[in-house]
Amino acid sequence: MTMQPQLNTRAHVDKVTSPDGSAVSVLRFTGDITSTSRDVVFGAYQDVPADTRKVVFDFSKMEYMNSSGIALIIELLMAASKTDRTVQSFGLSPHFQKVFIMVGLNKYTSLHPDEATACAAFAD
Amino acid sequence: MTMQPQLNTRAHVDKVTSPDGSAVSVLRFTGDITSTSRDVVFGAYQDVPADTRKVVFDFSKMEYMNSSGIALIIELLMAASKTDRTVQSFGLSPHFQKVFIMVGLNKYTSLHPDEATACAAFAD
Amino acid sequence: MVQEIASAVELRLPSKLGFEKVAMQTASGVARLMGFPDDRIEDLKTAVAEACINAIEHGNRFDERLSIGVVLSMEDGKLEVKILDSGSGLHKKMNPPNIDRKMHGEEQARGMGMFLMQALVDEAEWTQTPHGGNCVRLMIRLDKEEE
Amino acid sequence: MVQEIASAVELRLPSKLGFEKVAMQTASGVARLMGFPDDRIEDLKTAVAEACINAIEHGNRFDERLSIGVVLSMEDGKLEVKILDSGSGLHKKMNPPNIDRKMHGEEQARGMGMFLMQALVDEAEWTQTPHGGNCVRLMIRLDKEEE
Ligand SMILES: Nc1ncnc2c1ncn2[C@@H]1O[C@H](COP(=O)(O)OP(=O)(O)O)[C@@H](O)[C@H]1O
Ligand SMILES: Nc1ncnc2c1ncn2[C@@H]1O[C@H](COP(=O)(O)OP(=O)(O)O)[C@@H](O)[C@H]1O
Repeated sequence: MTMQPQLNTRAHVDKVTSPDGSAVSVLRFTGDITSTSRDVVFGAYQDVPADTRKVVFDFSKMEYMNSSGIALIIELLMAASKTDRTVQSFGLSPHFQKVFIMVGLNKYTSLHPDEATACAAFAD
Repeated sequence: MTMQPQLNTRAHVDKVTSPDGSAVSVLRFTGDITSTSRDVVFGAYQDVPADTRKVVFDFSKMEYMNSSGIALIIELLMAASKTDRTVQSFGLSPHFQKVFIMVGLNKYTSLHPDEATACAAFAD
Repeated sequence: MVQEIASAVELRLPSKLGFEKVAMQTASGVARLMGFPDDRIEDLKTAVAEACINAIEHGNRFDERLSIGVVLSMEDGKLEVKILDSGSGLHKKMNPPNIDRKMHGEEQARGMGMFLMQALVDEAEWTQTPHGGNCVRLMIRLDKEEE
Repeated sequence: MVQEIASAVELRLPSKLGFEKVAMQTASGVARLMGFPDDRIEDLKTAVAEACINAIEHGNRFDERLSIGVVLSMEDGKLEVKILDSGSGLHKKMNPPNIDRKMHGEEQARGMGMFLMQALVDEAEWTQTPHGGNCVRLMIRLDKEEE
Protein backbone atom coordinates (compact mmCIF):
# COMPACT_ATOMS: atom_id res chain seq x y z
CA MET A 1 0.00 0.00 0.00
CA THR A 2 1.28 3.47 -0.72
CA MET A 3 2.25 5.72 2.13
CA GLN A 4 0.08 8.70 2.97
CA PRO A 5 1.89 11.50 4.80
CA GLN A 6 0.34 12.14 8.22
CA LEU A 7 -2.02 15.08 8.69
CA ASN A 8 -0.13 17.12 11.22
CA THR A 9 -2.37 20.13 11.98
CA ARG A 10 -4.07 20.89 15.25
CA ALA A 11 -5.84 24.07 16.31
CA HIS A 12 -7.98 25.11 19.23
CA VAL A 13 -9.43 28.24 20.79
CA ASP A 14 -8.67 29.42 24.34
CA LYS A 15 -10.85 32.11 25.87
CA VAL A 16 -8.86 34.63 27.89
CA THR A 17 -9.38 38.14 29.23
CA SER A 18 -7.45 41.16 27.97
CA PRO A 19 -5.87 43.65 30.45
CA ASP A 20 -8.92 45.92 30.06
CA GLY A 21 -11.26 43.07 31.06
CA SER A 22 -12.75 42.27 27.65
CA ALA A 23 -13.06 38.79 26.14
CA VAL A 24 -10.27 37.60 23.84
CA SER A 25 -10.25 34.35 21.87
CA VAL A 26 -6.80 32.88 21.23
CA LEU A 27 -6.63 30.55 18.22
CA ARG A 28 -3.61 28.33 18.79
CA PHE A 29 -2.03 26.51 15.85
CA THR A 30 0.09 23.40 16.38
CA GLY A 31 2.15 21.57 13.75
CA ASP A 32 1.63 22.34 10.07
CA ILE A 33 -0.42 25.00 8.30
CA THR A 34 -0.86 23.82 4.70
CA SER A 35 -3.61 23.22 2.16
CA THR A 36 -4.72 20.13 4.09
CA SER A 37 -5.22 22.18 7.29
CA ARG A 38 -8.39 23.97 6.08
CA ASP A 39 -10.98 21.89 7.97
CA VAL A 40 -9.03 21.81 11.22
CA VAL A 41 -8.25 25.54 11.13
CA PHE A 42 -11.73 26.76 10.13
CA GLY A 43 -13.30 24.21 12.46
CA ALA A 44 -11.39 25.66 15.40
CA TYR A 45 -12.20 29.23 14.31
CA GLN A 46 -15.93 28.39 14.71
CA ASP A 47 -15.30 28.14 18.45
CA VAL A 48 -14.72 31.89 18.71
CA PRO A 49 -17.96 33.13 20.38
CA ALA A 50 -20.15 35.17 18.01
CA ASP A 51 -19.89 38.33 20.12
CA THR A 52 -16.09 38.25 20.54
CA ARG A 53 -14.39 41.01 18.53
CA LYS A 54 -10.84 40.43 19.78
CA VAL A 55 -8.95 37.47 18.35
CA VAL A 56 -5.31 36.45 18.80
CA PHE A 57 -3.46 33.98 16.57
CA ASP A 58 -0.83 31.97 18.47
CA PHE A 59 1.83 30.62 16.11
CA SER A 60 4.31 29.60 18.81
CA LYS A 61 3.73 25.86 18.30
CA MET A 62 3.56 26.03 14.51
CA GLU A 63 6.29 23.92 12.91
CA TYR A 64 5.76 24.36 9.17
CA MET A 65 3.76 26.74 7.00
CA ASN A 66 3.79 26.95 3.23
CA SER A 67 2.23 29.45 0.84
CA SER A 68 -1.09 27.56 0.86
CA GLY A 69 -1.03 27.90 4.64
CA ILE A 70 -0.43 31.63 4.31
CA ALA A 71 -3.44 31.72 1.95
CA LEU A 72 -5.49 30.02 4.69
CA ILE A 73 -4.43 32.71 7.16
CA ILE A 74 -5.52 35.36 4.62
CA GLU A 75 -8.92 33.66 4.39
CA LEU A 76 -9.22 33.59 8.18
CA LEU A 77 -8.36 37.30 8.31
CA MET A 78 -10.99 37.98 5.61
CA ALA A 79 -13.59 36.09 7.65
CA ALA A 80 -12.56 38.02 10.78
CA SER A 81 -12.78 41.36 9.02
CA LYS A 82 -16.31 40.55 7.73
CA THR A 83 -17.53 40.33 11.37
CA ASP A 84 -15.51 43.36 12.52
CA ARG A 85 -12.97 41.33 14.42
CA THR A 86 -9.44 42.54 15.01
CA VAL A 87 -6.66 39.91 14.93
CA GLN A 88 -3.32 40.23 16.73
CA SER A 89 -0.62 37.60 16.14
CA PHE A 90 2.35 36.33 18.14
CA GLY A 91 4.81 33.47 18.30
CA LEU A 92 6.09 33.57 14.71
CA SER A 93 9.76 32.66 14.26
CA PRO A 94 11.97 35.43 12.83
CA HIS A 95 11.80 33.63 9.46
CA PHE A 96 8.02 33.59 9.32
CA GLN A 97 7.81 37.16 10.61
CA LYS A 98 9.90 38.06 7.58
CA VAL A 99 7.64 36.02 5.29
CA PHE A 100 4.49 37.67 6.73
CA ILE A 101 6.02 41.10 6.10
CA MET A 102 7.13 40.10 2.57
CA VAL A 103 3.57 39.25 1.56
CA GLY A 104 2.15 42.24 3.45
CA LEU A 105 0.13 40.27 6.00
CA ASN A 106 1.33 42.54 8.82
CA LYS A 107 -0.99 45.22 7.37
CA TYR A 108 -3.92 43.05 8.49
CA THR A 109 -2.61 41.50 11.70
CA SER A 110 0.07 43.03 13.92
CA LEU A 111 2.96 40.76 14.88
CA HIS A 112 3.82 40.67 18.58
CA PRO A 113 6.60 38.96 20.55
CA ASP A 114 4.27 37.24 23.07
CA GLU A 115 0.70 36.65 24.14
CA ALA A 116 0.61 39.41 26.79
CA THR A 117 1.75 42.04 24.30
CA ALA A 118 -0.74 40.75 21.73
CA CYS A 119 -3.64 40.88 24.22
CA ALA A 120 -2.67 44.37 25.38
CA ALA A 121 -2.59 45.68 21.81
CA PHE A 122 -6.34 45.85 21.15
CA ALA A 123 -7.67 49.41 20.95
CA ASP A 124 -10.97 49.87 22.76
CA MET B 1 36.26 23.75 -6.87
CA THR B 2 34.82 20.87 -4.93
CA MET B 3 33.12 21.50 -1.64
CA GLN B 4 34.81 20.43 1.57
CA PRO B 5 32.44 19.87 4.50
CA GLN B 6 33.24 22.21 7.39
CA LEU B 7 35.21 20.90 10.36
CA ASN B 8 32.71 21.36 13.13
CA THR B 9 34.46 20.21 16.32
CA ARG B 10 35.42 22.37 19.25
CA ALA B 11 36.67 21.30 22.68
CA HIS B 12 38.12 23.07 25.69
CA VAL B 13 38.95 22.37 29.32
CA ASP B 14 37.40 24.27 32.25
CA LYS B 15 38.98 23.93 35.67
CA VAL B 16 36.41 23.68 38.46
CA THR B 17 36.32 22.49 42.05
CA SER B 18 34.40 19.42 43.22
CA PRO B 19 32.15 19.60 46.35
CA ASP B 20 35.01 18.12 48.43
CA GLY B 21 37.35 20.91 47.29
CA SER B 22 39.54 18.94 44.89
CA ALA B 23 40.47 20.04 41.37
CA VAL B 24 38.28 18.78 38.49
CA SER B 25 38.95 19.35 34.80
CA VAL B 26 35.84 19.51 32.62
CA LEU B 27 36.47 18.69 28.96
CA ARG B 28 33.61 20.29 27.02
CA PHE B 29 32.80 19.05 23.51
CA THR B 30 30.93 21.26 21.06
CA GLY B 31 29.57 20.25 17.63
CA ASP B 32 30.70 16.98 16.06
CA ILE B 33 32.81 14.12 17.39
CA THR B 34 34.02 12.15 14.35
CA SER B 35 37.26 10.83 12.85
CA THR B 36 38.24 14.39 11.91
CA SER B 37 37.97 15.56 15.53
CA ARG B 38 41.11 13.77 16.76
CA ASP B 39 43.48 16.76 16.85
CA VAL B 40 40.97 19.13 18.43
CA VAL B 41 39.89 16.61 21.07
CA PHE B 42 43.35 15.37 22.05
CA GLY B 43 44.69 18.91 21.85
CA ALA B 44 42.11 20.07 24.40
CA TYR B 45 42.78 17.04 26.61
CA GLN B 46 46.44 18.20 26.93
CA ASP B 47 45.14 21.17 28.94
CA VAL B 48 44.16 18.92 31.83
CA PRO B 49 46.89 19.68 34.44
CA ALA B 50 49.30 16.77 34.95
CA ASP B 51 48.34 16.35 38.62
CA THR B 52 44.55 16.36 38.10
CA ARG B 53 43.00 12.93 38.63
CA LYS B 54 39.33 13.93 38.26
CA VAL B 55 38.05 14.57 34.75
CA VAL B 56 34.51 15.25 33.55
CA PHE B 57 33.36 14.96 29.93
CA ASP B 58 30.61 17.47 29.07
CA PHE B 59 28.59 16.29 26.05
CA SER B 60 25.74 18.79 26.47
CA LYS B 61 26.77 20.85 23.42
CA MET B 62 27.64 17.85 21.24
CA GLU B 63 25.48 17.74 18.12
CA TYR B 64 26.66 14.65 16.26
CA MET B 65 28.80 11.65 17.12
CA ASN B 66 29.47 8.63 14.94
CA SER B 67 31.22 5.35 15.68
CA SER B 68 34.65 6.85 14.90
CA GLY B 69 33.82 9.51 17.46
CA ILE B 70 32.97 6.82 19.99
CA ALA B 71 36.34 5.24 19.20
CA LEU B 72 37.99 8.58 19.97
CA ILE B 73 36.23 8.66 23.35
CA ILE B 74 37.52 5.13 24.02
CA GLU B 75 41.05 6.34 23.23
CA LEU B 76 40.62 9.30 25.58
CA LEU B 77 39.43 6.94 28.32
CA MET B 78 42.44 4.68 27.68
CA ALA B 79 44.76 7.69 28.02
CA ALA B 80 42.98 8.75 31.21
CA SER B 81 43.23 5.28 32.71
CA LYS B 82 46.98 5.15 31.99
CA THR B 83 47.50 8.16 34.28
CA ASP B 84 45.05 6.95 36.94
CA ARG B 85 42.38 9.47 36.06
CA THR B 86 38.69 8.82 36.67
CA VAL B 87 36.25 10.20 34.09
CA GLN B 88 32.60 11.07 34.78
CA SER B 89 30.33 12.07 31.89
CA PHE B 90 27.17 14.15 31.57
CA GLY B 91 24.98 15.89 28.99
CA LEU B 92 24.43 12.96 26.62
CA SER B 93 21.01 12.87 24.95
CA PRO B 94 18.87 9.81 25.75
CA HIS B 95 19.82 8.40 22.33
CA PHE B 96 23.56 8.66 22.95
CA GLN B 97 23.19 7.39 26.52
CA LYS B 98 21.64 4.30 24.93
CA VAL B 99 24.48 4.06 22.40
CA PHE B 100 27.13 4.38 25.14
CA ILE B 101 25.42 1.59 27.08
CA MET B 102 25.12 -0.57 23.92
CA VAL B 103 28.87 -0.49 23.35
CA GLY B 104 29.62 -0.83 27.08
CA LEU B 105 31.29 2.56 27.53
CA ASN B 106 29.36 3.14 30.76
CA LYS B 107 31.66 0.53 32.37
CA TYR B 108 34.50 3.03 31.96
CA THR B 109 32.75 6.35 32.50
CA SER B 110 29.55 6.84 34.53
CA LEU B 111 26.77 8.77 32.82
CA HIS B 112 25.24 11.59 34.86
CA PRO B 113 22.31 13.93 34.23
CA ASP B 114 24.24 17.16 34.92
CA GLU B 115 27.60 18.68 35.84
CA ALA B 116 26.93 18.94 39.59
CA THR B 117 26.03 15.26 39.83
CA ALA B 118 29.08 14.34 37.75
CA CYS B 119 31.42 16.41 39.95
CA ALA B 120 29.92 14.97 43.13
CA ALA B 121 30.40 11.40 41.92
CA PHE B 122 34.17 11.13 42.39
CA ALA B 123 35.16 8.84 45.24
CA ASP B 124 37.96 10.26 47.37
CA MET C 1 44.71 20.26 -15.90
CA VAL C 2 42.96 18.77 -12.94
CA GLN C 3 39.51 17.48 -13.74
CA GLU C 4 37.20 19.18 -11.29
CA ILE C 5 34.45 17.05 -9.84
CA ALA C 6 31.40 19.03 -8.85
CA SER C 7 29.88 17.99 -5.54
CA ALA C 8 26.23 17.27 -6.16
CA VAL C 9 23.49 15.69 -4.09
CA GLU C 10 20.50 14.29 -5.94
CA LEU C 11 17.09 13.56 -4.50
CA ARG C 12 14.06 11.91 -6.09
CA LEU C 13 10.64 12.25 -4.45
CA PRO C 14 7.11 10.93 -5.10
CA SER C 15 4.60 13.43 -6.50
CA LYS C 16 2.71 13.63 -3.26
CA LEU C 17 2.21 16.66 -1.03
CA GLY C 18 4.16 16.36 2.19
CA PHE C 19 7.33 15.12 0.48
CA GLU C 20 8.46 18.73 0.06
CA LYS C 21 9.39 18.42 3.74
CA VAL C 22 11.94 15.74 2.86
CA ALA C 23 13.45 18.10 0.30
CA MET C 24 13.60 20.83 2.96
CA GLN C 25 15.52 18.52 5.29
CA THR C 26 17.93 17.42 2.57
CA ALA C 27 18.56 20.99 1.44
CA SER C 28 19.08 22.07 5.03
CA GLY C 29 21.60 19.25 5.53
CA VAL C 30 23.60 20.31 2.48
CA ALA C 31 23.49 24.03 3.36
CA ARG C 32 24.55 23.28 6.93
CA LEU C 33 27.49 21.22 5.66
CA MET C 34 28.54 24.23 3.58
CA GLY C 35 28.41 26.49 6.61
CA PHE C 36 25.37 28.63 5.77
CA PRO C 37 23.93 30.51 8.77
CA ASP C 38 20.58 29.42 10.21
CA ASP C 39 18.52 32.29 8.78
CA ARG C 40 19.74 31.62 5.24
CA ILE C 41 18.95 27.92 5.70
CA GLU C 42 15.38 28.85 6.68
CA ASP C 43 15.09 31.00 3.54
CA LEU C 44 16.36 28.16 1.37
CA LYS C 45 14.07 25.59 3.01
CA THR C 46 10.94 27.65 2.33
CA ALA C 47 11.99 28.38 -1.26
CA VAL C 48 12.75 24.70 -1.93
CA ALA C 49 9.44 23.65 -0.36
CA GLU C 50 7.47 26.04 -2.59
CA ALA C 51 9.28 24.85 -5.71
CA CYS C 52 8.62 21.20 -4.80
CA ILE C 53 4.94 21.86 -4.09
CA ASN C 54 4.56 23.48 -7.50
CA ALA C 55 6.40 20.61 -9.18
CA ILE C 56 4.10 18.08 -7.48
CA GLU C 57 0.91 20.06 -8.04
CA HIS C 58 1.24 22.03 -11.28
CA GLY C 59 4.09 20.14 -12.95
CA ASN C 60 3.30 16.47 -12.29
CA ARG C 61 -0.36 17.11 -11.38
CA PHE C 62 -0.18 14.66 -8.47
CA ASP C 63 0.54 11.77 -10.88
CA GLU C 64 2.09 9.19 -8.56
CA ARG C 65 3.81 7.43 -11.43
CA LEU C 66 5.97 10.52 -11.86
CA SER C 67 8.60 11.68 -9.43
CA ILE C 68 10.19 15.07 -8.89
CA GLY C 69 13.93 15.65 -8.85
CA VAL C 70 15.97 17.91 -6.62
CA VAL C 71 19.63 18.46 -7.56
CA LEU C 72 21.82 20.35 -5.11
CA SER C 73 25.14 21.52 -6.58
CA MET C 74 27.78 22.83 -4.24
CA GLU C 75 30.32 25.25 -5.56
CA ASP C 76 32.75 27.55 -3.84
CA GLY C 77 30.57 29.73 -1.66
CA LYS C 78 27.31 29.03 -3.41
CA LEU C 79 24.61 26.41 -3.47
CA GLU C 80 22.40 25.88 -6.49
CA VAL C 81 19.21 23.85 -6.19
CA LYS C 82 17.33 22.65 -9.25
CA ILE C 83 13.78 21.35 -8.83
CA LEU C 84 12.63 19.26 -11.79
CA ASP C 85 9.23 17.99 -12.86
CA SER C 86 7.77 16.37 -15.98
CA GLY C 87 5.28 19.13 -16.81
CA SER C 88 5.44 21.70 -19.56
CA GLY C 89 6.26 24.63 -17.29
CA LEU C 90 4.84 28.12 -16.95
CA HIS C 91 2.33 29.34 -19.51
CA LYS C 92 1.57 32.83 -18.31
CA LYS C 93 3.43 35.63 -16.66
CA MET C 94 2.74 35.89 -12.93
CA ASN C 95 2.01 39.16 -11.18
CA PRO C 96 3.38 39.63 -7.67
CA PRO C 97 0.71 38.99 -5.02
CA ASN C 98 -1.23 42.04 -3.83
CA ILE C 99 -2.37 41.62 -0.25
CA ASP C 100 -5.03 44.35 -0.48
CA ARG C 101 -6.61 42.78 -3.54
CA LYS C 102 -6.49 39.38 -1.83
CA MET C 103 -8.11 40.72 1.35
CA HIS C 104 -10.86 42.30 -0.72
CA GLY C 105 -11.50 39.13 -2.69
CA GLU C 106 -10.28 40.69 -5.95
CA GLU C 107 -7.61 38.03 -6.47
CA GLN C 108 -7.42 34.52 -5.07
CA ALA C 109 -5.83 34.03 -1.67
CA ARG C 110 -3.23 31.66 -3.14
CA GLY C 111 -0.48 32.47 -5.65
CA MET C 112 2.45 33.45 -3.45
CA GLY C 113 4.87 30.55 -4.03
CA MET C 114 6.87 31.97 -6.90
CA PHE C 115 6.96 35.40 -5.28
CA LEU C 116 8.37 33.91 -2.07
CA MET C 117 11.01 31.90 -3.92
CA GLN C 118 12.24 35.05 -5.66
CA ALA C 119 12.17 37.06 -2.44
CA LEU C 120 13.97 34.49 -0.29
CA VAL C 121 16.93 33.35 -2.39
CA ASP C 122 19.62 35.21 -4.33
CA GLU C 123 18.54 33.90 -7.73
CA ALA C 124 15.36 32.14 -8.90
CA GLU C 125 14.83 31.18 -12.51
CA TRP C 126 12.25 29.11 -14.43
CA THR C 127 13.53 27.14 -17.40
CA GLN C 128 12.93 23.92 -19.32
CA THR C 129 15.02 20.76 -19.01
CA PRO C 130 16.56 19.18 -22.14
CA HIS C 131 13.97 16.41 -21.74
CA GLY C 132 11.08 18.87 -21.94
CA GLY C 133 10.22 19.11 -18.25
CA ASN C 134 10.16 22.17 -16.05
CA CYS C 135 13.18 23.26 -14.04
CA VAL C 136 13.27 25.82 -11.24
CA ARG C 137 16.78 26.96 -10.42
CA LEU C 138 17.39 28.52 -7.01
CA MET C 139 20.72 29.86 -5.79
CA ILE C 140 22.05 31.13 -2.48
CA ARG C 141 25.48 32.60 -1.85
CA LEU C 142 27.50 32.22 1.32
CA ASP C 143 28.87 35.75 1.35
CA LYS C 144 25.60 37.54 0.71
CA GLU C 145 23.41 38.27 3.70
CA GLU C 146 19.70 38.52 3.01
CA GLU C 147 18.65 41.98 4.15
CA MET D 1 -6.37 -5.26 -9.95
CA VAL D 2 -5.04 -1.92 -8.86
CA GLN D 3 -1.37 -1.41 -9.62
CA GLU D 4 0.25 -0.46 -6.36
CA ILE D 5 2.88 2.22 -6.57
CA ALA D 6 5.49 1.99 -3.87
CA SER D 7 6.47 5.31 -2.31
CA ALA D 8 10.21 5.61 -2.55
CA VAL D 9 12.64 8.44 -1.96
CA GLU D 10 16.05 8.20 -3.58
CA LEU D 11 19.17 10.08 -2.61
CA ARG D 12 22.59 10.19 -4.26
CA LEU D 13 25.58 11.54 -2.35
CA PRO D 14 29.27 12.21 -3.06
CA SER D 15 31.77 9.75 -1.54
CA LYS D 16 32.99 12.28 0.97
CA LEU D 17 32.78 12.08 4.76
CA GLY D 18 30.28 14.57 6.13
CA PHE D 19 27.61 13.76 3.54
CA GLU D 20 26.26 11.04 5.81
CA LYS D 21 24.68 13.96 7.66
CA VAL D 22 22.61 14.78 4.59
CA ALA D 23 21.39 11.17 4.52
CA MET D 24 20.50 11.46 8.21
CA GLN D 25 18.39 14.54 7.51
CA THR D 26 16.65 12.95 4.54
CA ALA D 27 15.91 9.75 6.45
CA SER D 28 14.63 11.76 9.39
CA GLY D 29 12.31 13.71 7.06
CA VAL D 30 10.85 10.51 5.60
CA ALA D 31 10.47 8.82 9.00
CA ARG D 32 8.81 11.93 10.43
CA LEU D 33 6.36 12.01 7.52
CA MET D 34 5.45 8.41 8.33
CA GLY D 35 4.80 9.29 11.96
CA PHE D 36 7.75 7.56 13.64
CA PRO D 37 8.41 8.78 17.20
CA ASP D 38 11.50 10.88 17.90
CA ASP D 39 13.52 8.14 19.61
CA ARG D 40 13.08 5.75 16.67
CA ILE D 41 14.09 8.53 14.29
CA GLU D 42 17.31 9.02 16.29
CA ASP D 43 17.99 5.26 16.05
CA LEU D 44 17.44 5.31 12.29
CA LYS D 45 19.60 8.41 11.78
CA THR D 46 22.59 6.85 13.54
CA ALA D 47 22.20 3.54 11.68
CA VAL D 48 21.91 5.32 8.31
CA ALA D 49 24.94 7.48 9.12
CA GLU D 50 27.06 4.44 9.96
CA ALA D 51 26.01 2.65 6.76
CA CYS D 52 26.82 5.73 4.66
CA ILE D 53 30.21 6.20 6.32
CA ASN D 54 31.09 2.56 5.54
CA ALA D 55 29.87 2.97 1.94
CA ILE D 56 32.03 6.08 1.51
CA GLU D 57 35.07 4.68 3.30
CA HIS D 58 35.19 0.91 2.74
CA GLY D 59 32.90 0.60 -0.30
CA ASN D 60 33.88 3.50 -2.53
CA ARG D 61 37.23 4.11 -0.78
CA PHE D 62 36.70 7.89 -0.89
CA ASP D 63 36.75 7.83 -4.69
CA GLU D 64 35.04 11.12 -5.54
CA ARG D 65 34.07 9.88 -9.00
CA LEU D 66 31.73 7.39 -7.32
CA SER D 67 28.58 8.26 -5.46
CA ILE D 68 26.63 6.38 -2.83
CA GLY D 69 22.91 5.70 -3.10
CA VAL D 70 20.27 5.78 -0.37
CA VAL D 71 16.83 4.38 -1.23
CA LEU D 72 14.04 4.85 1.30
CA SER D 73 10.98 2.68 0.64
CA MET D 74 7.82 3.38 2.58
CA GLU D 75 5.38 0.61 3.12
CA ASP D 76 2.48 0.22 5.49
CA GLY D 77 3.99 0.73 8.90
CA LYS D 78 7.57 0.12 7.92
CA LEU D 79 10.46 1.99 6.40
CA GLU D 80 13.24 0.21 4.56
CA VAL D 81 16.49 2.02 3.80
CA LYS D 82 19.04 0.63 1.37
CA ILE D 83 22.53 2.10 1.31
CA LEU D 84 24.42 1.26 -1.87
CA ASP D 85 28.05 1.56 -2.85
CA SER D 86 30.23 0.34 -5.73
CA GLY D 87 32.56 -1.82 -3.66
CA SER D 88 32.69 -5.58 -3.41
CA GLY D 89 31.17 -5.79 0.07
CA LEU D 90 32.19 -7.65 3.21
CA HIS D 91 35.01 -10.14 3.05
CA LYS D 92 35.22 -11.38 6.58
CA LYS D 93 32.83 -12.06 9.40
CA MET D 94 32.76 -9.34 12.01
CA ASN D 95 32.85 -10.01 15.73
CA PRO D 96 30.78 -7.78 17.98
CA PRO D 97 32.96 -5.12 19.65
CA ASN D 98 34.32 -5.97 23.08
CA ILE D 99 34.80 -2.86 25.17
CA ASP D 100 37.17 -4.56 27.64
CA ARG D 101 39.45 -5.76 24.85
CA LYS D 102 39.34 -2.30 23.30
CA MET D 103 40.16 -0.56 26.59
CA HIS D 104 43.12 -2.90 27.05
CA GLY D 105 44.41 -2.32 23.53
CA GLU D 106 43.71 -5.93 22.49
CA GLU D 107 41.45 -4.87 19.62
CA GLN D 108 41.33 -1.54 17.75
CA ALA D 109 39.15 1.21 19.19
CA ARG D 110 37.12 1.36 15.95
CA GLY D 111 34.83 -1.31 14.51
CA MET D 112 31.45 -0.50 16.03
CA GLY D 113 29.46 0.68 13.02
CA MET D 114 27.93 -2.62 11.95
CA PHE D 115 27.21 -3.56 15.54
CA LEU D 116 25.36 -0.27 16.11
CA MET D 117 23.32 -0.66 12.92
CA GLN D 118 22.17 -4.09 14.03
CA ALA D 119 21.44 -2.91 17.55
CA LEU D 120 19.51 0.21 16.57
CA VAL D 121 17.12 -0.93 13.84
CA ASP D 122 14.69 -3.85 13.55
CA GLU D 123 16.52 -5.52 10.66
CA ALA D 124 20.01 -5.00 9.20
CA GLU D 125 21.32 -7.09 6.34
CA TRP D 126 24.39 -7.01 4.10
CA THR D 127 23.89 -8.13 0.50
CA GLN D 128 25.13 -7.51 -3.02
CA THR D 129 23.33 -5.43 -5.64
CA PRO D 130 22.58 -6.97 -9.07
CA HIS D 131 25.29 -4.65 -10.45
CA GLY D 132 27.93 -6.10 -8.13
CA GLY D 133 28.02 -3.36 -5.49
CA ASN D 134 27.37 -3.62 -1.79
CA CYS D 135 23.93 -3.06 -0.33
CA VAL D 136 23.07 -2.56 3.34
CA ARG D 137 19.38 -2.98 4.04
CA LEU D 138 18.00 -1.42 7.21
CA MET D 139 14.39 -1.66 8.34
CA ILE D 140 12.35 -0.05 11.10
CA ARG D 141 8.73 -0.82 11.95
CA LEU D 142 6.18 1.67 13.23
CA ASP D 143 4.50 -0.70 15.69
CA LYS D 144 7.66 -2.01 17.30
CA GLU D 145 9.17 0.02 20.10
CA GLU D 146 12.90 -0.33 20.63
CA GLU D 147 13.38 -1.54 24.16
N1 LIG E 1 6.36 23.70 -11.85
C1 LIG E 1 5.32 24.32 -12.46
N2 LIG E 1 4.76 23.78 -13.57
C2 LIG E 1 3.71 24.37 -14.18
N3 LIG E 1 3.15 25.53 -13.76
C3 LIG E 1 3.66 26.11 -12.65
C4 LIG E 1 4.77 25.56 -11.95
N4 LIG E 1 5.05 26.37 -10.93
C5 LIG E 1 4.16 27.38 -10.95
N5 LIG E 1 3.32 27.24 -12.00
C6 LIG E 1 2.21 28.14 -12.38
O1 LIG E 1 2.39 29.38 -11.73
C7 LIG E 1 1.27 29.68 -10.89
C8 LIG E 1 1.70 30.45 -9.66
O2 LIG E 1 2.45 29.61 -8.79
P1 LIG E 1 2.63 30.04 -7.28
O3 LIG E 1 3.09 31.47 -7.25
O4 LIG E 1 3.54 29.08 -6.63
O5 LIG E 1 1.19 30.00 -6.64
P2 LIG E 1 0.14 28.80 -6.49
O6 LIG E 1 0.88 27.52 -6.64
O7 LIG E 1 -0.43 28.99 -5.14
O8 LIG E 1 -0.88 29.03 -7.59
C9 LIG E 1 0.61 28.35 -10.60
O9 LIG E 1 -0.77 28.50 -10.29
C10 LIG E 1 0.85 27.62 -11.91
O10 LIG E 1 -0.11 27.99 -12.88
N1 LIG F 1 30.11 -1.08 2.67
C1 LIG F 1 31.20 -1.85 2.97
N2 LIG F 1 32.00 -2.31 1.98
C2 LIG F 1 33.08 -3.07 2.26
N3 LIG F 1 33.45 -3.40 3.52
C3 LIG F 1 32.69 -2.98 4.54
C4 LIG F 1 31.52 -2.19 4.33
N4 LIG F 1 30.98 -1.94 5.54
C5 LIG F 1 31.77 -2.54 6.46
N5 LIG F 1 32.81 -3.17 5.88
C6 LIG F 1 33.89 -3.94 6.56
O1 LIG F 1 33.47 -4.25 7.86
C7 LIG F 1 34.37 -3.70 8.81
C8 LIG F 1 33.62 -3.28 10.08
O2 LIG F 1 32.81 -2.16 9.84
P1 LIG F 1 32.30 -1.30 11.05
O3 LIG F 1 31.72 -2.21 12.07
O4 LIG F 1 31.39 -0.25 10.54
O5 LIG F 1 33.59 -0.64 11.70
P2 LIG F 1 34.71 0.35 11.08
O6 LIG F 1 34.13 0.98 9.87
O7 LIG F 1 34.99 1.30 12.18
O8 LIG F 1 35.88 -0.55 10.76
C9 LIG F 1 35.08 -2.57 8.11
O9 LIG F 1 36.34 -2.28 8.67
C10 LIG F 1 35.16 -3.12 6.69
O10 LIG F 1 36.25 -4.01 6.56
